Amino acid sequence: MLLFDPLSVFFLIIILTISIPSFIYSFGYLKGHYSGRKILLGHLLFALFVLSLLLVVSAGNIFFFLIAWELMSFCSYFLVVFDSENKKSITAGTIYMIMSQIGTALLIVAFLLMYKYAGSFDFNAVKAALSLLPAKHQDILFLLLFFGFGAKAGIVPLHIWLPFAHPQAPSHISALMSGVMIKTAIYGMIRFIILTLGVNSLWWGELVIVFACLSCLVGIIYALMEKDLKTLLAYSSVENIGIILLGVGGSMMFLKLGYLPLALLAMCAGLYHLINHAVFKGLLFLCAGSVYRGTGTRNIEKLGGLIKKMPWTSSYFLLGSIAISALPPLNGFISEWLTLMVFFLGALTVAGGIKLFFGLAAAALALTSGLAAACFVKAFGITFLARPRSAKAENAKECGLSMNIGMGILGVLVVFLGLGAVYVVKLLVIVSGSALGIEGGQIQLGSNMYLPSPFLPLLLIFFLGLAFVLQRSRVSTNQTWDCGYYKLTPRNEYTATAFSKPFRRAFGFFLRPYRTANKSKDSHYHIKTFSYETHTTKIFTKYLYKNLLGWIFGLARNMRGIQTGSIHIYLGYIFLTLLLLLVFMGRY
Amino acid sequence: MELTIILAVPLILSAAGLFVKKNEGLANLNCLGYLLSLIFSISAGYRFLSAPGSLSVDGLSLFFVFTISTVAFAAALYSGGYIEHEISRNLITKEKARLYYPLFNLFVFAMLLVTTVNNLGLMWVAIEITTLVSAFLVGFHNNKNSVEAAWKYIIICSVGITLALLGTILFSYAFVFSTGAKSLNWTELFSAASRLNPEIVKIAFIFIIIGYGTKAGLAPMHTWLPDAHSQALSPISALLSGVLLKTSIYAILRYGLIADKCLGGSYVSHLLILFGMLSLLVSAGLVLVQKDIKRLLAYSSIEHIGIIALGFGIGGPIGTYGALLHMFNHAVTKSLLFFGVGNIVNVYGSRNIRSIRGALRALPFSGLMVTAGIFALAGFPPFSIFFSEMMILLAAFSRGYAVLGCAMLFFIVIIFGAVIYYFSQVLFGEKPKNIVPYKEPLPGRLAFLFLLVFILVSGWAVPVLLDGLIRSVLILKGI
Amino acid sequence: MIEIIILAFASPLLSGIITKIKNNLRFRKGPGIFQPYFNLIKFFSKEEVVSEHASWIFRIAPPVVFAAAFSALFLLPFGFTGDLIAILFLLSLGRFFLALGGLDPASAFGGMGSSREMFISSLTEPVAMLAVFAIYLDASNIMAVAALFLVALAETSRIPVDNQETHLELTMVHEAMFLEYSGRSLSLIEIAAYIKQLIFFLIIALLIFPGFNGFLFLAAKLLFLCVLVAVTEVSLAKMRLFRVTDFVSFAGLLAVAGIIWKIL
Amino acid sequence: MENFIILGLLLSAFGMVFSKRVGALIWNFTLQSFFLFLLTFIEAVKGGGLSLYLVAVLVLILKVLVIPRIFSKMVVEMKVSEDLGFFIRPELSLIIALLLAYLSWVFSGMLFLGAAAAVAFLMMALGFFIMVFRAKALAQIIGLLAMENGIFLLASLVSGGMSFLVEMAIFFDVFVGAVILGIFVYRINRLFVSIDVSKLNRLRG
Repeated sequence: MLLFDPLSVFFLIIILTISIPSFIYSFGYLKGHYSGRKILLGHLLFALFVLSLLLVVSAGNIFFFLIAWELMSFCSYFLVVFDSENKKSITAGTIYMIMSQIGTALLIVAFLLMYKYAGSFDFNAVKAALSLLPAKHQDILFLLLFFGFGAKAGIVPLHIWLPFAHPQAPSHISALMSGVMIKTAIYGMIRFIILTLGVNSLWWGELVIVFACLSCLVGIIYALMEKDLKTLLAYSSVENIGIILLGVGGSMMFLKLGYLPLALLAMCAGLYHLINHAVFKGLLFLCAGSVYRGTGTRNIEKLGGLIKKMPWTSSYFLLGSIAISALPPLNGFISEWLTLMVFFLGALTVAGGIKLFFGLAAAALALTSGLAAACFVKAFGITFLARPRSAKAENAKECGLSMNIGMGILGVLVVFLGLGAVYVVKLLVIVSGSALGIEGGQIQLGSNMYLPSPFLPLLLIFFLGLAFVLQRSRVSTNQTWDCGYYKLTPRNEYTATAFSKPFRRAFGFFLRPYRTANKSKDSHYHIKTFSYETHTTKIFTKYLYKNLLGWIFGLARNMRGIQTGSIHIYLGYIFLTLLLLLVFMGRY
Repeated sequence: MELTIILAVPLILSAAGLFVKKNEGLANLNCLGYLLSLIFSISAGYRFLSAPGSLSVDGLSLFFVFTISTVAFAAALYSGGYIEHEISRNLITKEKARLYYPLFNLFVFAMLLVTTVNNLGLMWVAIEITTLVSAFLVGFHNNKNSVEAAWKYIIICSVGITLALLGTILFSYAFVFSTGAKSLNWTELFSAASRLNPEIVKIAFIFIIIGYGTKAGLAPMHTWLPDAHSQALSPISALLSGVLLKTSIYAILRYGLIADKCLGGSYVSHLLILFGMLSLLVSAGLVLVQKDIKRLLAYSSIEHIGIIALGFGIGGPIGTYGALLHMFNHAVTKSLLFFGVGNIVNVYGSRNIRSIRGALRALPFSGLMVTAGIFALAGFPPFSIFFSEMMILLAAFSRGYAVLGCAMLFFIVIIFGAVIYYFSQVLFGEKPKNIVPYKEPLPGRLAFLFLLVFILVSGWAVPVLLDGLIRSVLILKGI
Repeated sequence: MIEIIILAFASPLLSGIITKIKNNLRFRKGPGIFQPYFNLIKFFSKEEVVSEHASWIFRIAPPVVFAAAFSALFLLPFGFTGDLIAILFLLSLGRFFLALGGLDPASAFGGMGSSREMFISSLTEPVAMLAVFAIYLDASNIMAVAALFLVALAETSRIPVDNQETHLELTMVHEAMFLEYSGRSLSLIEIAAYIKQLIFFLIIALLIFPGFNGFLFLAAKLLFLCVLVAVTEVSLAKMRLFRVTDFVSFAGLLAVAGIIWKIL
Repeated sequence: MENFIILGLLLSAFGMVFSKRVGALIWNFTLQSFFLFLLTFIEAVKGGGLSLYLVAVLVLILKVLVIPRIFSKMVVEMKVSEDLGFFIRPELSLIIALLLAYLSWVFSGMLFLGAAAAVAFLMMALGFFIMVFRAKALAQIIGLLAMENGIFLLASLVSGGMSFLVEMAIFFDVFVGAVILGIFVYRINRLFVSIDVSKLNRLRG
């Protein structure tokens, strides 16, 4: 029934690592904002959710996996609509549920096909049966599995539920959903595509990488435009899933090409980023939650100056931001560095056009990390620095002890995963070996070669110390320079929208920004208020989903014509059916 | 013995309606009576399993008897509170409410009769009685909408059933044609099935599937169903959706067994698949654009009848097992939903989805039950429908109907989306100020819990009785 | 190691030389080549003024920028491509903090500088990565080196991307970020900028004529680069911010062409 | 003799299609039922036993006497207009009826049956036809009863009638059905001030 190989155990550990701090955090987060019964319900759902997550990654056969998978969607749906009075939550829940079911439907098709070929739901039996399949069938299975899991992972263009659902859930749940739940889809891809199906064609890996790059870029560009702190983090999850998939896709390619050490390294990179993202995104969501609790808003245009009011939260957020922007010496840097190295080393071993493919993938990753840095400069800078932009931010309060403990644990992990990379990689080699179905011990990685220089943190600390010594001097406090303008107010500050303006212009072909101006007039000559807004177009929603939905609803509305209300026509249907059947019966 | 009691109970109860003056008394009597009949249907089932020959009926009949008894018992529990509520809202008068119970009992009696008689002619008669009795229950409120629904119901179903009568006669003609003897007994027809003239049987089965299919709600003969289900009193909607449709499926199955044995091959299954797919298509389209919450559930019944037809059409041990199990699962789940929605509609005084908000606040218990029911209906584990749907899908894929399975999944996902979209708005959100929270009476709550137990259990572990009966049906089908 | 320390001390000189050459090309006299040193000494002796709205981020930003730049410098000369990637990330660490420092004092200019700087750098990063990739495949890839040179222009705030000489707030990019800094903090930031410039020049210098990497050769190559930069600066005009994308795309195309050239 | 009766059945079925007024429809139906009674009676005389006599009497009482009487009374009581409400013109009705006659003929051939069965099928088809193409509620009831007449004829043709019990039960059902439908016609008339069922179109979609 259950399965505990290194891959499962790895995911079990990640789930527990994130869920325990989240659980501690939830006490402070929920208290005082919900009734006692609702809090109890929240804890119960949380426990069920974690249980279902644990079951997903340790399910021992395909059917059991499917049940656990559905249970996971089921529990998380109720957590998304936890603020059940809120209309946004309901919409978010619906979108989430539908997208998740579309994915699951694809998975069910894949699983049933597997059953058809193998006559069993057992992983090993299925594996044996699938290896005999013709390539075309394997390709279909791969596509079904990839997009089926992709809907849950939130790869572009199946990501649309993520920015709705993650922000609407309570923050400790967002941490769990973004940090862990979407990773179970990665687990599924590894378990089903790599381990059970076996990588059959090179284009599978290429497809994964293409979608990964797309997710990276689209995710981070949307995140840059966002001013809701939690939505921003949700989009950033789309980006990070892309980075993880770069590793996984690379691993698939190398596996097919037969470069096992590289496949192992790529998987290591992917899994390393997976655990990193779980930790720092968990941390960031918890911080966002405590900002929300402290101020009552998630709109960063209304925040600012929180660093003075919420010193702990802001420190943790800074830590998370540095990590997620892949800056040394924290953990995000290590995994992105590893991923880049995989592409570099891969390019040396392969021949021809794939070199360019890897090069472009590396460039996409570099662009992503550059944009991520910009995004988190914005997120941190606008939220925590400068002066408060509203009364809410003015009256912010630091969060309580339990929330601080929750964030603290994850903060420590961020640092540890960054500095203790050598040990982590050793463990990951075992896990990756298990993920690729090869013995990790057989393949030796020259471990030092495959990590950034270990002196780097030392160098940084040394020069940091030196700089602090040099910096010591007399300091006096004065006004900010104001070009001679007599008094600066918070309205003079740079805003999030302003910050992202160059990006909006540069990626205008994709974001399609537009502006709306609303006047409200007292009389013909006198304008009372004038509002001017900048928006971006969500092209996947607008051109893909809206059209699809419109098409389906149009069809359904036409079908209403069947039910005309006229009994004569109803009787006519029966008559006609009868006639047609009698006429066409001859074919049998 | 047990069967006699089971059949006698509703008859006695409806006669009791003439003597007992108080509605409460009638309601309580009904509960007791159907508890008795449920117990006897269980004991009959067990007796059949231990000694198949000891009863005059076979496993298929007992399966349906059990299903009907289960839902009827729940409906009886629920009816008391519901009728009281209707009276308190001045929708019906006390005197009229007294009419409800005899009609209810006659309705159940007719359905039980359908599944226990061996004579196909009598079966036809019993099905016609269900129509006639339930037409009054559909038109109970006697307003424009309900009378319209009742008229359509009775006319369309009568036409359907007339065609079924023609089918019945053609079957008997086929029997006469090939054996020279005259009979309408199912057992005799079944044992002579392989000798029947295939040409006649083919035509006869078309009449049967269209005729009884009309009553079963298979598209495109389903047209009466959304009207009748949405206008009927909620416990009756539960009975209509939960079991009445299935009794017609039962009839189709009976003929299907003969036709299958006679024709072999895939004639019967292809017809079933055709109508199953059409039903799915129609319900998927119309569920998306519903405004009336009970109508939405009615269309969902068409969907599930379609799935059941597909299950039987796909066939094989897993498909048939899944279809039968689905029949039971859908019966309990849909009944629970109609009960819950009935309470919601009564409290809000409207069936319009847009005007119902925050039902979880207004009716904490019913709301919770509806929430569970919706996910059960949509085919989520750990609820039972998930398992039966998976069985049918599994059969579809492993028997070479992969495309069919994909199409079925597609429609299921669309309907799921629509159901979640509409019901999340109904259940969540803020409760309107003028709505007074409603506390369900104890028997009403028991009805929910009773059904919920089945919904939760019969997926993970099919109850021994059901399992045994379904297996006996498989043996009957020779698979 | 010692070479690097010497070069670190000499790094302001590069800027001084470039300025001198530029002025000479414009037939002006201009300040001496040691002027950057004088500036640094002056900043060091001054009192530091901090905005009343600033937080501790404002104070720790300069040391982090300084430390990041020096750590990056000490990863040179690269024996291993991984270090080159690490250098790019280290420089980005410095930039991250500098951008935060720009946002901290609640002034519009700082934010503007931060935004623009992050914009330009996020575009140059993939180009740099492509160039490094091409060089990794083959060290003597002239197109990739050219791409890297263009990246270096952008990264060191040179014309046509940015203009070090201007002090008009609306056109500044790099300097707008640390408009609020003064005294020793400012000098740390300036030093970091010199080091960053040195790093880019060194990488390019190591790549052209790779065989000749003795100290004197290196110095000569650096001088050559100074001349090149000066000539570029004098002969071009600063671009609008939104034209920078074209500039960077051109560099990116060069790098891709470099890769394709090597594959063929 | 039988052939003449069957011809009568055929003609009365066509007569129903051509009926423009409710009264004519009821009359034609009565005629049809009467022919059916005659047929059954002849069968009984030829040696069908007591039960067949009983069936014949039942046909006479229910279908020839009681039901048409009830309907005629209803028409008078409800003061509805006599017009049946045509959806398609009589000429087109004729063409369709002829087409259906041909189809019935073919169909009965498919079932190895003769002309009499074809008439039975035609009676059903025309009953159905009336239900589909006539607007009045009463026309639908009569159409339904005409279909059942057809089935009755078919049953007596192909299998010498069904078992007595079943036959009785079916009769009972038909009678109850007609009465219940009659009740609903009253209700419709009260609520909609008309018995035109094409006005029953509030429930749709």
